[in-house]
Amino acid sequence: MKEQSNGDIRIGFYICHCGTNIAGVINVKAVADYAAKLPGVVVSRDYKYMCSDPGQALIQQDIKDHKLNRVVVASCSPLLHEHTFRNALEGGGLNPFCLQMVNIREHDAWVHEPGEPATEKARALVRAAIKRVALQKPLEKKETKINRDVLVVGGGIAGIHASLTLANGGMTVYLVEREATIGGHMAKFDKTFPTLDCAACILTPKMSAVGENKNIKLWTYSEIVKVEGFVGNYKVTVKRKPRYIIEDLCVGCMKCVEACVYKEGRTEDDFNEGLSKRKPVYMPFPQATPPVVLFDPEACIQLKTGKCKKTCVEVCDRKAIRFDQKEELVEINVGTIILATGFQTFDGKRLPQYGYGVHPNVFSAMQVERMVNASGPTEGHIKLKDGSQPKAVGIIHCVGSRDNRTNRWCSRVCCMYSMKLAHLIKQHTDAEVFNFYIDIRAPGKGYEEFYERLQEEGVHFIRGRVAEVTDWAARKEEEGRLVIRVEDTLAGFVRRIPVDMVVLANGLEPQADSQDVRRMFNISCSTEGWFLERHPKLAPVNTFTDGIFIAGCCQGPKDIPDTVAQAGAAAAEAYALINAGVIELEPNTSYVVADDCSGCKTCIPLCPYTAISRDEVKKKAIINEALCKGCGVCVAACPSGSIYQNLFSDEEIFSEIEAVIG
Amino acid sequence: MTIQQTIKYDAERDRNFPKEIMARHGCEKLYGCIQCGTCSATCPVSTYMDHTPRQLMALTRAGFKKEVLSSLTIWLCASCYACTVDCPKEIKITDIMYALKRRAIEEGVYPKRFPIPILAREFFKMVKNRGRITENELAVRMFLQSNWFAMMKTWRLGLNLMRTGRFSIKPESMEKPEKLASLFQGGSR
Amino acid sequence: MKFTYFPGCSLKGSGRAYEESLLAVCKQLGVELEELDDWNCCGATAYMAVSERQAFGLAARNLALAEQQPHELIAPCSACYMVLKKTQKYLVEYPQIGQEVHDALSRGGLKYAGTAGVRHPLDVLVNDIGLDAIKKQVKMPLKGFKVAPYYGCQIVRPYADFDDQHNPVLMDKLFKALGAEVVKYPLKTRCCGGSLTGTLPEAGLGLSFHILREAQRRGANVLATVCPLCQFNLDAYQRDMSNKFEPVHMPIVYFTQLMGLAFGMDAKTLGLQRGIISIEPLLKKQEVAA
Amino acid sequence: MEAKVNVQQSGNGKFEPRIVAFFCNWCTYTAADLAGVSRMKYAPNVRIIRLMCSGRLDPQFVMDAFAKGADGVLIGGCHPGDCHYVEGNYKTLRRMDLLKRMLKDLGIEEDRCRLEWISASEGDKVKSVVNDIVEKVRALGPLNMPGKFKDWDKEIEELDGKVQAQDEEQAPAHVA
Repeated sequence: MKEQSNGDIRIGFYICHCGTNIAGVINVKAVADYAAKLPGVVVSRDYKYMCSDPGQALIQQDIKDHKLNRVVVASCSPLLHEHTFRNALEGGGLNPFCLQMVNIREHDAWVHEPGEPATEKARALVRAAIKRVALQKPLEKKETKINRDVLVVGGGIAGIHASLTLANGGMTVYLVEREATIGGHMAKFDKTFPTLDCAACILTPKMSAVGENKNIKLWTYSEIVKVEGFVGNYKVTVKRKPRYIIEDLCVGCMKCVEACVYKEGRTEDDFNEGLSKRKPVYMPFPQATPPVVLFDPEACIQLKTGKCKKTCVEVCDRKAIRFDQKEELVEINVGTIILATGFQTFDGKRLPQYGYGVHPNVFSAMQVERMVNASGPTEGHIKLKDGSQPKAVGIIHCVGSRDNRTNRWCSRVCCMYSMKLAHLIKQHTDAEVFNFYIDIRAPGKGYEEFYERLQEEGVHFIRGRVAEVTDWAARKEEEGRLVIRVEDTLAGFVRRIPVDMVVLANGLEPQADSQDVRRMFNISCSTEGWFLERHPKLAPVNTFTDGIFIAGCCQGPKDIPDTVAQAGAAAAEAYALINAGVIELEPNTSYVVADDCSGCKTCIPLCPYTAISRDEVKKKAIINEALCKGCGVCVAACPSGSIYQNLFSDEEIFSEIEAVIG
Repeated sequence: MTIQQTIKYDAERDRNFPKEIMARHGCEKLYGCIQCGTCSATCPVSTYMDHTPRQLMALTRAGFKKEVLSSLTIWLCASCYACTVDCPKEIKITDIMYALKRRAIEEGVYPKRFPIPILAREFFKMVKNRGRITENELAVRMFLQSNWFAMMKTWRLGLNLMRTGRFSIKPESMEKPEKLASLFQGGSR
Repeated sequence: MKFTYFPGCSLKGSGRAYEESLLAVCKQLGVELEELDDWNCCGATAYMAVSERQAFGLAARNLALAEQQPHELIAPCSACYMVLKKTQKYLVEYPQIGQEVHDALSRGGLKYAGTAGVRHPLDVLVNDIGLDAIKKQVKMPLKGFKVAPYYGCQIVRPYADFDDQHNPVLMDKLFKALGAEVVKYPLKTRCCGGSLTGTLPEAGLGLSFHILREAQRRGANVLATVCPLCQFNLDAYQRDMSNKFEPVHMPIVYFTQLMGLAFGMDAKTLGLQRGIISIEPLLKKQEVAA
Repeated sequence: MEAKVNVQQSGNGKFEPRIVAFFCNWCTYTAADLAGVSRMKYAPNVRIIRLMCSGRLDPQFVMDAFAKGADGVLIGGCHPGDCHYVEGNYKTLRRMDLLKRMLKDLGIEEDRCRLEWISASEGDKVKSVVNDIVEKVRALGPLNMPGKFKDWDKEIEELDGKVQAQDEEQAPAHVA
């Protein structure tokens, strides 16, 4: 209050054109002139790009020449450039928190038509900022130490790559995977587009590298159940589900699996997309990491009834089997978190016109991936349900993509993997292969070339979205086969094409539980369920929560190269924080003015971080600024008005309110 | 054989046509069409059309009014709504077809002696006069104006209907069709 | 249970067998139907091609009349059913046309609120009355009946809400309950050609033909419909189809007629003699079985 | 510069409501940024004030805004369960009930003060909510509390005047 009254407040005001982004809508000159007349303002300038070096230099020069002690910048959102200008102030020898930004781009120029109303709004916002900045006090920077350990959630290629990058850099990484093995979707693929190198050959070395790396604590068959704390110091609770095996003892010799009283598997094998059956004790797939078996409590007689010969136990010379194993909760402390929780594929049953689940020879693309895989259920042979080879195969693109009735987005990988499958099917069976597409999207290195190669191989590309897959025959040659009805939009007529096998290029979707996950980690999520990045271009792997990063398909559909690139970026972001050792925090914490505190204890239960306690001797509340996150809930609640928040004090806000209206 | 040139000049385009159509109820999303052809492929009669429904969307959007309104396609649409429920962009193609039919009638460009618009018109008249439809009478009127020869061929059908008592001798009607008058005021749209 | 009954023009004309059987079956199941007094043509598909506002007006007038009754409205003809439902939806979605129609009606002394529930008998009988109650009535199970359940277009899409748009199943369930065998039939919801069969036989006949031949191929000996126009197209033109394509021969009945048969009602009450393709041979089978 | 109490008018003389918005930094303020990035157009009547959490909102802020001449107040926070500070928005919700009652007693229409949950991804919701409150408040017309205060002050002065007058009448009796 005092500070306001004395006249030594010297404000510099700067309004940014942002090219034409702002100047095209708001009369910046008029606003600058207006600001010049406001109390405390000693310089008022407009400039093309305030965030540019010359723009910042301008401020720093004025600080010297005009002895500025407050600065207001009217440009874009503070969430984007507040940091930039705070640094500029600091560089000019001014306390960085004597800055106030006015968001006249996102909140004005970009949302209003050019003209007086937009300019009038800018004046009001500027007025408020200038009135408020006079009240802002220089503040100390606030820092917190960064715990060097990192949590990576999800063991797909993204999680694997991020973990290895950090571990190789000497960090300790906890890699937590929900399934019994790492590898994710990629482990199921046979080849990868467009190079056609074998997925296993490039993935499994990385998987075992994870298994062997001393710096990586690999917890598979485990889930995160609780996350507390904040950047630098997260406390995470992990649930480790029982696999009824001592991991360290099991060597994956598979004797128990052979010895199981079930001679044949009876449970659908989800790793093979339901194309084969597995036993109650099993290893997801030969190169599983860790190479450890697990028991399925739904299927195992011993676990269900407790009445089994337990032939498995007899043969296990490592004595690794424990039917009494219980799930356990483990607590870990980490400084940063990388979410790589991946995606799920669209369920073809949601489009009944394609007959998935009705016609036995309609397959999902993932099923065909398993089929063409030499270690898959059919040893790499493309087979119809009756065991024979298809003579004609139709691959339907965009199943559950680009469709307002299912998923609006383009899943980005389907065109390419469909072409890959087309190539492999042709190679394995020499069948006639038809691709039914709306648009071919091959925007990657070597992708268009791959498309060209497929065309040369004689794969048919028919531009049209398939209307139905049916088993009724209009003509002799259609009898006993599946008929695809589609408009050949380039030829300009409707066609009926009989095939033996239909492959649905199912799109990518957010994981079913993505909403719960993002709640647990306190990050944002698009309405569809993709995790939201801090900035679509400039902060693609950051989230709005410091210290939590995202990588891979949990952020949106993408192919393996992009996923790996993002994983590397996320690792680098985490590494940068760790390497700095400390992170600067907003100094917007709250404090109690002891003289005014009545000791009523209203505030204490309100604080979600238990930062407020009561000095029983002085009978006053005290706030531990190290714990305070600066939400200001206590400030608003304090009956005696004795709690203040830095950068958001009542008088600062009141002055803003008055000026913004006046 | 004679060859003929096909090329469209921009002058043949009616720029307002697409806007006009989209202003009609249910036709708003026309511009959202991605030309995927789902409509043509689900359509049971597209195989008889001169332009497939997809092509008609493209022509309408581009403003080729003459081609669109004189197309048989709009009259062949049997209103089975297969396209409308399957369009990935939720375009109500059936409604667009209706809008185009109405436009064609307004402009008087629909194919002459072509039974379907005649049926529509006769249906319209009969409802106006009696409030209800008498099917066999409607059919007769339609044939008389389109292709009376075709009717000769349907004598057997007529007989069958009489034999099975499905042929209405006395016309079906409301007691007081004039009650509908208020609905017909203010011209047709 | 009581409903207001909207017959529509066809059920008074070529489709009167539908009315006869519907009334008989409902009576048996204790469902009271009271014909909507002074109803008018729903506008069907043809009227919409001439005047939108008047088409909606015609449909809305029936709805307005129905609102005066305390019961839901039952509309057996697919076209009527769809048009009435669509009208309710559009008059809300498009306030402008809603207002125009409202004004037109009030000029005629009617009020429209859009509150009348519009139902299809298939929905009512299977979902409200229920298969158990129906089973109780079955005296002569439909032994030897191999039924192709044909739903056609407008009762499943786009505004119907009581069955799946691509693979409806209510009739399948119903006929199993009546003791008939239901053939797996992929053309359930494919258009029969509608008015095209009359106006453009070259197009319409083809559509109807495929529907019949596929039913025949799949071993059906009778095809059941829910719509008078479907019934007419599939029944009345079999001779022309046989001449034009391949021989097809199959009795086409309304689902209500099959219910009646299973309830042991006699063919005449159900209007079965009105089928151009006779169902007699099949009835014999049933008697033998019973 | 003193707060103007005159009603703000647009070019065409139509009443232009002045609405103060308090948006939480993490969800609603970000959503407003998103609306900008997506170039969604909405009414220019709303002036956004950034708070770290909607839980920081002291009911006084709202009262003050009305007192200073705002015609409406919009408060934006994260959806329940999504609060960046765990549960700040629940606190806001609780305060809101109280606030609403106070406003009612002051004769301020309910539509003038509104709490909305808008997540960071809901730029379109910012647009619709802003446009909606602007229209509702426009319909209600100017609130002009400052004007009302002036009138109340006048009444009170007159009252004081009367009281003094009475005192003076009685005063002489005691003299001498």
